[in-house]
Amino acid sequence: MSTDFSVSTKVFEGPLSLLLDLIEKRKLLINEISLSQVTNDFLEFVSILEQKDLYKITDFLSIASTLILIKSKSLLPQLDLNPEETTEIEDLELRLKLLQIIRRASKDVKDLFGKKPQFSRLHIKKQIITFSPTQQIDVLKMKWFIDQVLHHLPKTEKKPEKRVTKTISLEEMMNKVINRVRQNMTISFKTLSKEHKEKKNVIISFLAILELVKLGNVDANQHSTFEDILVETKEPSIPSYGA
Amino acid sequence: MEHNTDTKKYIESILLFKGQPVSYKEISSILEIDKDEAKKFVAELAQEYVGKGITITFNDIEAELVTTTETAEVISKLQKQELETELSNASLETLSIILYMGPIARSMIDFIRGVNSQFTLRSLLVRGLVERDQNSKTPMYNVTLDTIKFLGLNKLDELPNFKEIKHELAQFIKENSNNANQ
Amino acid sequence: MEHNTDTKKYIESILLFKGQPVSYKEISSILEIDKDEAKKFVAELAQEYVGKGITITFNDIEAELVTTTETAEVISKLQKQELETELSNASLETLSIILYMGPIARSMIDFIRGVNSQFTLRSLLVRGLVERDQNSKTPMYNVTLDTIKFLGLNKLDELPNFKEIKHELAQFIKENSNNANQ
Repeated sequence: MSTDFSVSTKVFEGPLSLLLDLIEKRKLLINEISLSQVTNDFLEFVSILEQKDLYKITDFLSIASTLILIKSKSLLPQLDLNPEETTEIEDLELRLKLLQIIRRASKDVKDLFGKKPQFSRLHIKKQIITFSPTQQIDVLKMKWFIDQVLHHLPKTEKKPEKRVTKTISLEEMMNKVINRVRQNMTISFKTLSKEHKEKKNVIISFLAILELVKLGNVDANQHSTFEDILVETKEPSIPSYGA
Repeated sequence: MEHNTDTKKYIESILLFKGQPVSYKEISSILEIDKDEAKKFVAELAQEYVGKGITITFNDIEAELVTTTETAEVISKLQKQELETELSNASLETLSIILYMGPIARSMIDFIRGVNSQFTLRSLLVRGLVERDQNSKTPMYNVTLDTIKFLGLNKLDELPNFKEIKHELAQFIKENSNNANQ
Repeated sequence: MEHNTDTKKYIESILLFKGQPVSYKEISSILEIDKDEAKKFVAELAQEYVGKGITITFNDIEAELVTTTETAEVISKLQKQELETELSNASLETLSIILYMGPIARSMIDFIRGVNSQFTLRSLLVRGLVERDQNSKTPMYNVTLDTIKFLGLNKLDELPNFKEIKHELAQFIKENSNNANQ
């Protein structure tokens, strides 16, 4: 897994741009399968952002949570998504498809832009200027307009002093799950998720479990839809899941 | 205005005199003709200038008499002020979205880019590449004539596959109209 | 210059771009052709414009792209209209910025407004409401004495909250000038 992106550039361009890069790098089509395949790369990238404490991370986290949903669904086909979540996934695919078309088209824009421009007339015929005011101009009106200007000045974008909420990273979550499993041998997903009020964290913990299932470190059992998921260790000792 | 050729003469004169984009609205009010008629005559005139050193660049709102892209190399040497031709990736992405999808609301631009485009949009506005139509309830963004001039085109649909791309994008949005209208 | 038609294209472009009389000497030096040749091409071009709304006037020294006399009436109507129509909100906003912040460079006006002010400034200049000081390296805009008198002021600092507003805008520019070029 390589994250050979310039972090600052990608942050500036946004999460969808990054996601599209990941998909196109693997020469995949935009669909749920490809999205679930690049989820790990994306999350790894988010964790780099997190380490650098870049304030734009919020944009990336909302996309990350959608990806986690998609991945969860691919790992656990019996997982039922509510209509809101389905829309979220459909939207993500749509956004990526639109962005992909735009990005391809923007190559033409880039190739032409400023290369051989047309020019306007430089000098306008000098005319004798006669002072031509209108009744619209008076001191009060001018004051009103300058107040409007002041009112519409963009607020300086400041790095938020504290993040809206502290989100737990994927890796932290993984290790937590492993520890919990190690302690209890069998824990339920509900117990695990009770610790987190944030839906995002629940999703991350859920994904962590699924990831562990895939790696063969734990077994997850869900007897029927909506029922709790039970997680248990397969091996007596679990290698620490570090970076 | 009795004759079409006369009307066209007047339009040529107006365009030269103004030396900046002139709206069909303004042309129609001066010449007391219909706005659509003004637009039609401009498009016809533009045809007459093909192959000349002077050309007419236009969009749905306005038109301007400008130098042809073919002489750009020579004319740019006469230009004292250096043109700002650099576009950051964010600017290029945003400008392209507006170019192919405009008029478009900021919420839709943000939706496609997945980021807040406020500052990128502001810089495009300041550079005069994009304009905001305040008449509609939601402000809509569109590229300016300056962008078309920068691209060395007479109208946007001279861009490769412009109509097809526009159509493809519109089709995608239509199919997903339940979702995309947020 | 290989082809005559090409040379003519360049001459047309130069004449439009300059928008004022251009000497054959200048044309010949730009295009690296003979002065007499430049003159000959101009005369040929002038022929091509017969019957159009744009025409080329020339004498032994220089040539200029002008509007034809046939449309003079409409152009003077246009000129009059330019001076009599109401100012747009954009123009009034720009004027208020120049009142409080002048002398001020165009780039700063654009930066404060968040949009390009090229054309609004031009409309204020044409009406004698503001003037441009060309002496400084960057052209600076200021209101004219006529405007100050029209407002019934002796000095600009009699404007309401003059110092506070000036300070607030200066502060904004200072704080944001680093990321102004994004």
